[in-house]
Amino acid sequence: MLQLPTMPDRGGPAQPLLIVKDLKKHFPLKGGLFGAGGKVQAVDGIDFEIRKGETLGIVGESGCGKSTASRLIMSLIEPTDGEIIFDGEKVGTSALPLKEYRRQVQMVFQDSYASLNPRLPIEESIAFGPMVHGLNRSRAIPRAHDLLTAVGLAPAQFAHRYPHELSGGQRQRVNIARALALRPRMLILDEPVSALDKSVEAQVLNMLQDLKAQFELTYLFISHDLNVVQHVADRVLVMYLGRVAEVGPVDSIFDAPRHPYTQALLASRPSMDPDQRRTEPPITGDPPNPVNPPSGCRFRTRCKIAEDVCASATPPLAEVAPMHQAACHANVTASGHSLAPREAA
Amino acid sequence: MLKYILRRIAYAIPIALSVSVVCFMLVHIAPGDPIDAIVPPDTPKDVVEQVRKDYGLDKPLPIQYAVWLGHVLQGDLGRSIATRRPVAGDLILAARKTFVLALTAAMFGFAIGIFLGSLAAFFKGTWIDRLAVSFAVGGVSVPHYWLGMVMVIFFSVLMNVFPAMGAGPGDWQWDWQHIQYLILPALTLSCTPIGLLTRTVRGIVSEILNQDFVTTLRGKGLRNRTMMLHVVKNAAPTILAVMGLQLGYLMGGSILVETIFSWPGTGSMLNAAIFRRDIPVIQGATLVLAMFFVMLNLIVDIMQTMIDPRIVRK
Amino acid sequence: ISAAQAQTLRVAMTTSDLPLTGGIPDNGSEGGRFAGYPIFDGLANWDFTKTDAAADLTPGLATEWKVDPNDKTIWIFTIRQGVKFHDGSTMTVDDIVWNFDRHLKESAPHFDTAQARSYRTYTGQVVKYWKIDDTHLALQTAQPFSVLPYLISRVFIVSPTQYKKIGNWLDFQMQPSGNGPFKVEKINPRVSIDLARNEEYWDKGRIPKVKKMILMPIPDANTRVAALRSGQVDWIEYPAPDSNASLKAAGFNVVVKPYPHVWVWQYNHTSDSVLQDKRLRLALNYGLDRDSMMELLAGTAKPSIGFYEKESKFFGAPKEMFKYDPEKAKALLKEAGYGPGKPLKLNVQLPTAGSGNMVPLQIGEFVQQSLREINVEVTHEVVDWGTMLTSLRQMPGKGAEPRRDAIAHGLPLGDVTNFYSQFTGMANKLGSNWSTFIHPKVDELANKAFQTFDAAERDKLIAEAHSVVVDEAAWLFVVHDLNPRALSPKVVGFNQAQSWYQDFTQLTVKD
Amino acid sequence: MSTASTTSPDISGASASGPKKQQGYWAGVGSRVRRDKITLICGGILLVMFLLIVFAPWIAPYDPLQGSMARRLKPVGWQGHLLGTDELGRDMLTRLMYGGRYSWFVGITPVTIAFAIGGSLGILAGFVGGKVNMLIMRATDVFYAFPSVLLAVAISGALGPGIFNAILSMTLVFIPPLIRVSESVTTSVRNLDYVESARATGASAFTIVRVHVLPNVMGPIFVYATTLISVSMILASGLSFLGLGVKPPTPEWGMMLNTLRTAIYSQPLLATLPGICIFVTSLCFNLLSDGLRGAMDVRN
Amino acid sequence: MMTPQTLVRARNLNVKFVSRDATVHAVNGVDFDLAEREVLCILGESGSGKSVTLRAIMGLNPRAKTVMSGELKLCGEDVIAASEARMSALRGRQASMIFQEPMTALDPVFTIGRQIAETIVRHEGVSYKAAMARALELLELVQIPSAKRRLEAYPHELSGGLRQRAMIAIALSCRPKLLLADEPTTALDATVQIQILLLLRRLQQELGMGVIFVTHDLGVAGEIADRIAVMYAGRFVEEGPVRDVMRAPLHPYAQGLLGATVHAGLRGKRLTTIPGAPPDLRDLPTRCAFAPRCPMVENACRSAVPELRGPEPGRAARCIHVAQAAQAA
Ligand SMILES: Nc1ncnc2c1ncn2[C@@H]1O[C@H](COP(=O)(O)OP(=O)(O)OP(=O)(O)O)[C@@H](O)[C@H]1O
Ligand SMILES: Nc1ncnc2c1ncn2[C@@H]1O[C@H](COP(=O)(O)OP(=O)(O)OP(=O)(O)O)[C@@H](O)[C@H]1O
Ligand SMILES: [Mg+2]
Ligand SMILES: [Mg+2]
Repeated sequence: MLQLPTMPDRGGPAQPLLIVKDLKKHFPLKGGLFGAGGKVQAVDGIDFEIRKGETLGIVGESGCGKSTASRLIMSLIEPTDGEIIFDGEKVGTSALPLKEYRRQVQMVFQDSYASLNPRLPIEESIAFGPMVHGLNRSRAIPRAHDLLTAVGLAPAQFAHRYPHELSGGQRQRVNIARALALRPRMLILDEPVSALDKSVEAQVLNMLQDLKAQFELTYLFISHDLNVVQHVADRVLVMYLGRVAEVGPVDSIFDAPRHPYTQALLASRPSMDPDQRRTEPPITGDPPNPVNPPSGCRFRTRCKIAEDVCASATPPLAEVAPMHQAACHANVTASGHSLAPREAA
Repeated sequence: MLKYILRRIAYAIPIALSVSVVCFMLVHIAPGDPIDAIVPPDTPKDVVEQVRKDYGLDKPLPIQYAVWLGHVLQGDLGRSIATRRPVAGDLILAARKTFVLALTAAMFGFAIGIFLGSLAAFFKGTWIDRLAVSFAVGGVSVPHYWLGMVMVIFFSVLMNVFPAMGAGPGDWQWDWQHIQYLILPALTLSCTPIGLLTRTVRGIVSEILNQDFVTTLRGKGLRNRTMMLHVVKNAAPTILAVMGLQLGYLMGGSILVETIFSWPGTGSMLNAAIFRRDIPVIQGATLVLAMFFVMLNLIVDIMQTMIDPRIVRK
Repeated sequence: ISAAQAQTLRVAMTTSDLPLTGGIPDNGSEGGRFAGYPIFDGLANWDFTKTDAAADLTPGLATEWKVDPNDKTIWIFTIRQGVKFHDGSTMTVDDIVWNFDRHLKESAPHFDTAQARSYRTYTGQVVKYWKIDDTHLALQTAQPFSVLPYLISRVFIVSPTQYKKIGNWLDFQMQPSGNGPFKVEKINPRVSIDLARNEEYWDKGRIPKVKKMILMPIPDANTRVAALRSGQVDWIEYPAPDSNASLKAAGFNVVVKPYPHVWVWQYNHTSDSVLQDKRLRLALNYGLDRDSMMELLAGTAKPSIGFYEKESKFFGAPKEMFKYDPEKAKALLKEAGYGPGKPLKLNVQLPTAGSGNMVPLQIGEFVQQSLREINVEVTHEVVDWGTMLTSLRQMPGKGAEPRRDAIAHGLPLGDVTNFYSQFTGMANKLGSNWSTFIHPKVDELANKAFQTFDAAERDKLIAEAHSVVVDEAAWLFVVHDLNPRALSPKVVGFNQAQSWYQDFTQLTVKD
Repeated sequence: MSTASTTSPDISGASASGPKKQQGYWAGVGSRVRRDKITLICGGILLVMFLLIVFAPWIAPYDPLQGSMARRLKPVGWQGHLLGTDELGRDMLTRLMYGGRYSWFVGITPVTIAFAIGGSLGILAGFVGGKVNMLIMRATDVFYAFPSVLLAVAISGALGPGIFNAILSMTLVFIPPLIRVSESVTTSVRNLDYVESARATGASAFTIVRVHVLPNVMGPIFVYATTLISVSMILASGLSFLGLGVKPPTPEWGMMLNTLRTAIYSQPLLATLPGICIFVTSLCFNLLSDGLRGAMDVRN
Repeated sequence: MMTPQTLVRARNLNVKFVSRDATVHAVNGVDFDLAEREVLCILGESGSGKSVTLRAIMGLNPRAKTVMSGELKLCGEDVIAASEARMSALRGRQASMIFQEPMTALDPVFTIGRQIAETIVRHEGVSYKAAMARALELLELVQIPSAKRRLEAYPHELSGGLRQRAMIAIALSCRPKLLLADEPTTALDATVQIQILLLLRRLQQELGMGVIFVTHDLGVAGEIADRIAVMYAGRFVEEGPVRDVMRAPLHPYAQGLLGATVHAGLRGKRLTTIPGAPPDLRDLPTRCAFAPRCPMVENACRSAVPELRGPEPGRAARCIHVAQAAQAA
């Protein structure tokens, strides 16, 4: 029934679906006539991997480079440095040309309205991808209708509508349907529910869970809402100012965060209990400007346990618990930080 | 800030150079041998050859341009084919007159336009708005040379209140004797800026009035006077830009009005030059007016920078 | 308006810019009218006192002239003594020789490279000139030429003293010095020539009555009318015919007088022109409905069927008397191979305005339309008057200019030299005859005429030559202008002469 | 493949009717225009003019070039001449109809060509970005540094008079603003997520431009171009008025205005008729483009 | 203890926007009182009329097209009848407002100091210099680091958190009795949001202000509110003390909202959702507006708008099932 087949699993279950190595993106600043402007270090060397079938959640504050990272992975922008390996093959090589890669990875954006062409009926928007990949229209349209059904929109009622005739939640469903149209193996969800009302957010989250099972998907789920990430992710990656602060299994991160930033982030969540209101803000100040980030550990300017070493050396991502790594000198043996574990005996 | 201004000035230099290239090319797009475009057809051979040498017309284009630019930078815009006088001298006199005319028309147009535009924005959707907008559309739609003609008949011939033509006796002076010559052409010329300013001001002011910060200002209980100040400062950069453009357009676009009113400015000079195919004059006038325009844009940009703190980015 | 202004005559010319003021005016005869005779004198001047007949020459800077009875090629001019230039220097015979050097002696330091050529028509006959003594000047022509004084009258005498003070002709134009009834007070480039009366003028009877005269170029006919009606000027040249009725109704004087003028298409007679075919030339002349045109021109012109008016002593007795006969025209065209299926296509240069050109666009369009009825398709190449003057000095087919079959404009026929410069092969050699009409019979008759010093005999010969010109349909004759100008009622005492030039010294401007 | 219809029950309820009635984008624009009386009237006037102009050879009462001195400068309404006759006795109505052909042609052609050229270059610059953008936009800046009328007049003047040169110079004048507008519209569209997601499907640049960029940028560029028509009409007639446009006897409004000018004292209404035609046309184009812009604004 | 004075009193408040095309019934019969020093949170989905209600209190809805009816008193002044001049004297002095987007809510071309000072000059008639001195104190009050330098800063030169603090400083410049906050933390990052919330809470207590706080985030409401009002389609569908509403909401919509809010402990479970979409405010509903989406809908729900009824004083909901819900809790 679905004429575009899923791409085969090449690397086997043990091969991570996606490996990101030292990915960097520096945007030159506009305005310099002679190119004398600085640059925004939006993403500055991140490494992580996503296993087949899991949901990796990325959290971080606004401007920390989440969207840039997702666009890099999607190959929508050229990385300054680093490489992406999908199912064992380097993206963009002859083994995995870009066009083929793009069939396997698709993306859903935050702004549901901006991600739909306002001049196309939604069925056309959904059918666009398959048609690019060689399906003819007469088969792509019925397929679009199936996908609409899959995301809970009755084709008879919605297929011919234009984006402005839908509510935000409905539009986001269309976006998801569109992303699924190529039968991808992985979906990058860049804050897919941030713009939605709570009641609609729940609908979409539920649906994403269902679709994941139904289409055997792997998710890269980006959000700044810790609760949402905790709800959907198997593993969580915490970003701060273009770098990875901490990454690990969701329970490990939420129960025992090891990076002071993650701790602060968790402590910043409203309590949901009027009797146990927060009294002290966990950290003060705003995230710094990525144009000239602090030296060493980028979090040190707001960190309560910052010491001299944090300014001079960049903390490596070190294993702090099984599968759980954090980039904080306080966790690195013999880093010079007073809280660092002593040399193992 | 200063750095930004310097940068902006630096940016104007390549523009100015490119503009000069376009002006330079005017001689070369004219059909035939460029030498025919800069000397009268009945010039003796040896003189023609002399001019050809002087302008390097026997050399490749880039060199010709360099030679020409060298002349221009020394204030030599060549000689008029018709009068054989140096173009620069007449042009300065003419440009001064055109400037008087354009500036007056601009000031008048800006005043009326800003007034009508703000009125329309504050009373958006009412008959005041509709009236102002009709006026504005009328202003930009009317062929002003036609309007000028009608005005002359009405005000000069029938009512005999203003002179019909010319810029008054002798050199220009800001006295009533001369100003009365200015009124009709300036009025005619001002209908486009009135229309455009009304539209722009209406647009920008109503956009500003719809912005969140205006709600904040109202929420602070500010008096209308203070609110106006906020609106003005926010609208100023855009309006300044339009005003700068308009003044430039008036300087460069007064050709028809000057012809109708025999106003001895660059416009009527250009018109005469076009008929005589007096290319050096066309070239010189175009160059001077375009340079003025480049300067004007530069000044407007710098003024915008001073008003709007957001323009200067680190 | 102050009393000072009341003594001022303000004139709107039709030119698009100030005529040159260095003694070689451009802008055709209008240039001579305003930037010539008021400021300068020639050896001979024009006599404006008799207004009932065509104006003729009168002594100017030369008190008399005669041809050397022994050698008919030598003319002797007696130079007026004690005449002062505007700069105060006294004119000598040497000064006059110096002036001829300006035009003719290419090696002279003050030879006017830029302007001399445009006056070749007038100076080209002179092959030699010299000072005889302190009161006499000799001019020599290549062959006897009885009408030389008419040509020489155009050579305006300027002050060498002033020139030497200034050093070049370009700047001289800004502060010229001649010995005419008016002195240049100020030149406002592109705006006005301000003249003041020359109290020291040698002809006491012609010291101007007005204190000042201001000349403004206003090429646009409507603007001229508006300027007059709003009291900005007192005098306008050539008001558009359509505004004359309203001007009269508003109390202005519209003066008309016949003057030696004709509006024509000068045919291109060179070898690549279709109009070498006489049948076509005739057809056009028969196919033009001149009478209807009078309506358009509202009493400011009369039909023309020859270079000279029918009443002129030079008209002669041509066989072809052109009256409107479209059938004959069509027949002629058909004979020449043109007809409804194959219209005759002509490209004609037409000026937008200019001295003596009347309302060229309207006349041109009328002619175009009238000829369309006999299947002649005319396209116009509309140019500025100055451009056309340059074209007229070029030979057709030379240079980068497009092919044109005719140039349409108005031209003077004030004296017999005009006939000479337009229709003779001799003139053609001087490069003044664009049309290049060369006819052996005409040349023969004209040659004879110009060597005849008996006026009556000469007139007869020219009339005979003119008949040939008409019979050959040398040009398309359109109308004779009646020289309209509109004057404010404040201007009194103006007597319009039957001439291209006018006298501004006798009139006054009332308060 | 499994059936794609197994959905969680709680979302199917979301398929309640959307916020608005089902309607295509252009249908929406159409219905908004239909409600806008002024735009409709202007459109109507222009349509009537257009038809009169196009069908002039069939419906014009007289020959535009055929006059008669016997009936020159007759007033409006004179004996079978609805709008009187001109200075050569040609029927004004006829000449205005024919004149419109040239005025419209000379007014609209440059905008159309500039729309094609400037629009393409602008879209190219906006879509490709980078060096190409830089190159095109800097070149545009240069032409922007000339006041438009001056540029048109200077180019026309250098090339010499004639309808072709007039069109050429005006085209050159209108290309830069069209490049600027289409560049900025395209740049903003290009950065929208739907273009990104189209790129993410692996579609070729050409397909993306065709399906996602063009339909979304053509509207605003087109509306902008219509505002230029009014400017162009005035400029074109101005050039003719200066003698840089069509040649007599070809009727053209600017030219007619020029030649009829001298009759303004005897037949004032007659002499202003071509001016009124220019004014009305330009006014209608202006109002029409205002209306269109309003109707195309999705926020309404 | 002095008896708390009523800062805001609304009875059957209706706000509609009339234009040529349609009439939008944004607020449809809202009743509430706000006492001094009380914090009321209005909770609701997008478009439910929260902002319109706030703006109505300040008289800030666009005059030309707004039609208000019912009773609305701000510090004793009848807002519906008051002249613009009268309201302008109250605004900024008795009641101030802060907004969601501090970037757009601040005038971009004036310095922060200037924007604070002009309010003080307006309402207290002091010199500009004195007002600037006060502005500095205020910036310190809202904990802006290097306040002196920031006085001369333009909004775009500040980070989001600082901008919102500056906005608060403007609002507090004349020590108002009432602060209206329209989603002031929604646009901020989590770590900044909590800072601002705590700051607001502290200032509210120190200055003794009444606050109406609009949000759609239950957690935020939990941090700051004394009472919560849940708004749906222009009506308050539930109102009560924060603890009660957060623990056991009475109205099915409020229950749905609570269930739909993702929080710890729901991992792996399906979230409760509210199907459907809110009604179109262009037709004034004559029945329970929530009925089409309500799992407990009955015929009675479709006949009339349910009255506000409460199981105990201080709590109420517009639902015919209130009693059952209270029981279940
Ligand atoms: N095209 C670009 N040019 C220049 N700077 C950019 C560009 N895209 C992003 N940036 C900058 O890079 C940084 C990271 O941006 P990014 O959009 O990846 O952040 P984010 O984590 O997704 O934030 P948000 O939560 O606000 O979406 C920001 O400072 C942003 O301003
Ligand atoms: N000036 C206005 N003119 C017309 N309708 C308006 C106006 N302001 C608000 N509305 C409408 O009133 C309704 C309520 O709007 P309001 O801004 O109060 O919602 P809200 O609850 O604040 O939503 P959000 O959470 O999105 O801010 C909406 O349907 C809105 O479209
Ligand atoms: Mg993002
Ligand atoms: Mg709101």
